Amino acid sequence: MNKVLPSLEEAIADIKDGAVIAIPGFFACGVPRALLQALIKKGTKNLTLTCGCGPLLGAADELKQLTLNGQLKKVIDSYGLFRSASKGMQDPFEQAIRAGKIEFEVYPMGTMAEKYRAGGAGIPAFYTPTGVGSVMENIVNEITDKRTPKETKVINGNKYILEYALQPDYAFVHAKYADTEGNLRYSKTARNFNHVMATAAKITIAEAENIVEPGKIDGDDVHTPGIYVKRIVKVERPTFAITID
Amino acid sequence: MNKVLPSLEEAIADIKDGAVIAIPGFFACGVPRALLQALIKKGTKNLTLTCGCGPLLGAADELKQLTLNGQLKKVIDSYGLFRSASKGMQDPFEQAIRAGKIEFEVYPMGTMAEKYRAGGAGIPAFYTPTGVGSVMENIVNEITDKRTPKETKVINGNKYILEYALQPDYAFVHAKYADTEGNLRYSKTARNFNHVMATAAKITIAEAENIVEPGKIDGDDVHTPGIYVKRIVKVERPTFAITID
Amino acid sequence: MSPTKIEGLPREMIALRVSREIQDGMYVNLGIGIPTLISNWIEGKDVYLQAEIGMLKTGALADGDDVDQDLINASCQAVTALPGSSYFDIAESFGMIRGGHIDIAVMGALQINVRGDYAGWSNPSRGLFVGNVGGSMDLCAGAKKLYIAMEHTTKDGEYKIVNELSYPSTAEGRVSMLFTDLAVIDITPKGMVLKEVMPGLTPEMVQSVTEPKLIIDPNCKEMEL
Amino acid sequence: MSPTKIEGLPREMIALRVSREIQDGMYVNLGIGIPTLISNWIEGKDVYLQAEIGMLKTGALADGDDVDQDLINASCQAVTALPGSSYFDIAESFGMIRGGHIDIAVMGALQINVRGDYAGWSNPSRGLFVGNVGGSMDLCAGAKKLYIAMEHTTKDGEYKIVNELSYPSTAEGRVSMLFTDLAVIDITPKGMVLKEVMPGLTPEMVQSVTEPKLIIDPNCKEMEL
Repeated sequence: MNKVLPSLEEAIADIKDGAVIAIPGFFACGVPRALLQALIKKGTKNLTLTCGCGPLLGAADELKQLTLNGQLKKVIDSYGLFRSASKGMQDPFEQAIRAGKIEFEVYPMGTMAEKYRAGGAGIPAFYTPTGVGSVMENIVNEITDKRTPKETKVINGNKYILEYALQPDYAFVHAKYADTEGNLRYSKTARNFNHVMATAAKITIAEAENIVEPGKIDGDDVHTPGIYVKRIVKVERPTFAITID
Repeated sequence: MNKVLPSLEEAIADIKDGAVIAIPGFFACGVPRALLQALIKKGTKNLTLTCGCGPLLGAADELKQLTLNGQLKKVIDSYGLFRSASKGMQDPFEQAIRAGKIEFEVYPMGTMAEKYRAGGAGIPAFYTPTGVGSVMENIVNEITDKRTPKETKVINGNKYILEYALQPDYAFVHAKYADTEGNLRYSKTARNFNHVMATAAKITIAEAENIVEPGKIDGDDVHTPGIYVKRIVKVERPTFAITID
Repeated sequence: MSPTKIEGLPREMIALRVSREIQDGMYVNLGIGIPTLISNWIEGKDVYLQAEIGMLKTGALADGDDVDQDLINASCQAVTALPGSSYFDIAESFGMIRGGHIDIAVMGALQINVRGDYAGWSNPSRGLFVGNVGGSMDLCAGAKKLYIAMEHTTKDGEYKIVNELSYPSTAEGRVSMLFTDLAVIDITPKGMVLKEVMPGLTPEMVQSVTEPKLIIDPNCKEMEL
Repeated sequence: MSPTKIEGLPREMIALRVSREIQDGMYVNLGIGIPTLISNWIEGKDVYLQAEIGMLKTGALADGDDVDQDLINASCQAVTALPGSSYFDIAESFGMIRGGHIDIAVMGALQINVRGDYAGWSNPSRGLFVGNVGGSMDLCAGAKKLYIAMEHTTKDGEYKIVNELSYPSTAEGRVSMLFTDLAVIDITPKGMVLKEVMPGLTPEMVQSVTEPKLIIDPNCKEMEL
């Protein structure tokens, strides 16, 4: 089954207004930039982007365009704002959050990771110690009077928070290598959220720097088995500044 | 930190009567036979062996000796009995279960996998759809009048069972390659339960067919990072019959 | 009293009939028994077999020098790899299964009832409360479609398709199609719908060895083999 | 009214002092800020640094031709690999963190109280309910030992070691040792125990810039640097 499509446009052609899309990347590293750019070009609106650790800070130009185009309804992330408060005040994304134009919801990073992993693995909910004793015992988003408490449970004398699986409509992932059947291999720390998001989404679309024949990635070296990947597009290796602020 | 020990005896020297030990392997494949044999030689008693899919059927000689030596208190597995009832009647292990001398507890295989994964990942409990509508809504072991119901919860209209993490005292694992710092790499389907058990146990002891210097296993090709592995011993590649019955 | 047993198709033919439901590009898990035989009928199709042990795209059974003790399927048989085969750990494997990524799982059964409940993991005649559950319940919980392939009656001609299970259930209400040596049956909210019969049989003959009342599909036809 | 600020050790010296607690063979996660500086002091030690992004055994910062855009640490700095470095996905990385496999996590803080609660992720002055929580709460929940490395007071000389947090907490009761530019403090069920002071300071001087009442260890001594 050859899953390679000739263009980014065709790979995202069925994405409709209101879609929920997982965006991997840890700041600048491992972000599916080409797919994000195609999404900007397509102009899809009312999007919810579910992240893990600041991929939109790492793809600042793309975030700016998505914001200014009014394409974003909601962003979920563990680290989505500029570290510097003064820089944040100048940022159109943060301004839109402050103005109530984009909803912004926050979870601890490990909880985000586990929500995707659970979503992919058929686990509807799990208990975690992370966030106990903090405001993360509530659903935290930038709407003043809406802070819904999460369910908790004491197990063996310790308190835990119940968190639910996250299953986005789509995941965009960035791989170093893909074979034509969708087996993926990432490079070093660019793996980060790519694998779990690929498992969690209903439809996973991979951009890959290299596309190879089946068998070229040894079976023991596959990071994401092809079963999780529906579509593949070849992209150029991106270049970007590594630091964020 | 060189974690390589010169002998199996030294690797298991601190295991005391009553220990709970995870044994990976899927029938004959990926079983830590040499460590099991060292455990027989040591004669440790009152052991609980937590398995996943019939490693003790796959290591039938070792199971027979552990049983006849009276070393076993309890076994947990998804598939621990001979498929054939008549063969089972001849099996000392099944006889001991029937006689109430060894406790035998059963979970679905995916639930076993997830219990170890949760144990290693700091998730104290999780909900699963597996086993809903079956006797697995209870803790199932071979004690007639002891069938404890598990907690359940309806999420989005579907019923799920609450299952708890499993954290054995030790895990024995079998790797194709180990570097001296404990990074492991398995071969093909011999990976099976090895990785999750390595993460779950308080002390993980690896037998490895090959021991190499750090850096010889590429960082992207490591299956189990060394943080999970406390001790390593070199063993010969085992030979065994593949089929079970 | 048992119904009169009808001599049905050989197991290989049940497997052949099931194989017709498997389309190019599908990810499929085959249980032990008749389901395993299906792999013989899908060669050449672009189908990916998943093995619970932690492998996607298992190849043919291995023999001679091809046997690798580190490469077996979930039935503990030595298999071969194919270009594009991948290996993964057991938590990933069952995440894949439970998480809805397998298109079709085909399982054997001891009994099945009209609501699509089935029993396959434990025979109470063994006299044990425990048994070999393996990965069957996970496959039932997670596969997009669950099919049963089995003989229509026991060797002694007793009902396996029953009103109520007398064996411990593997899953409730998850089976959507049933393939036997005598018939193909859809399991619907209204009941069991007889879609196909073995060449030479009438729906009435199939009903005679089936405990629940079957709904005869207006287009019920002979199986094409 | 703020206490009178005391000029303390430079940040590098706080890092040096923390580094003394890190033994050969330990797996350690260093947070952003002062904790990051600790890596300069453990070169040559057999210590494994974990980066939340999914790496064990991070090497020195990379520059020039060594920079690989696919190889960064959790502070988004280009780093180098070492023989024995490994990479893994984010669920494995946080499983490792939450699951109790990290021996020591060292974090920065905005405030800490006498019970070992600390606040580090959100400054309310920003005027947002949300903030950048990152992986800090997971590290607090899972590390075997949690240390805080920070300046003893704010730039304006206000208390950071307080009776009650006024900033949103990162975790409750998890911190076991506190390292500042003025002191080393053990956090015990009985309260904060002053173990070491900056050379030249008295315990009373440290108390003057610390809101909760300190227990002065009988063996309280000057830090060795």
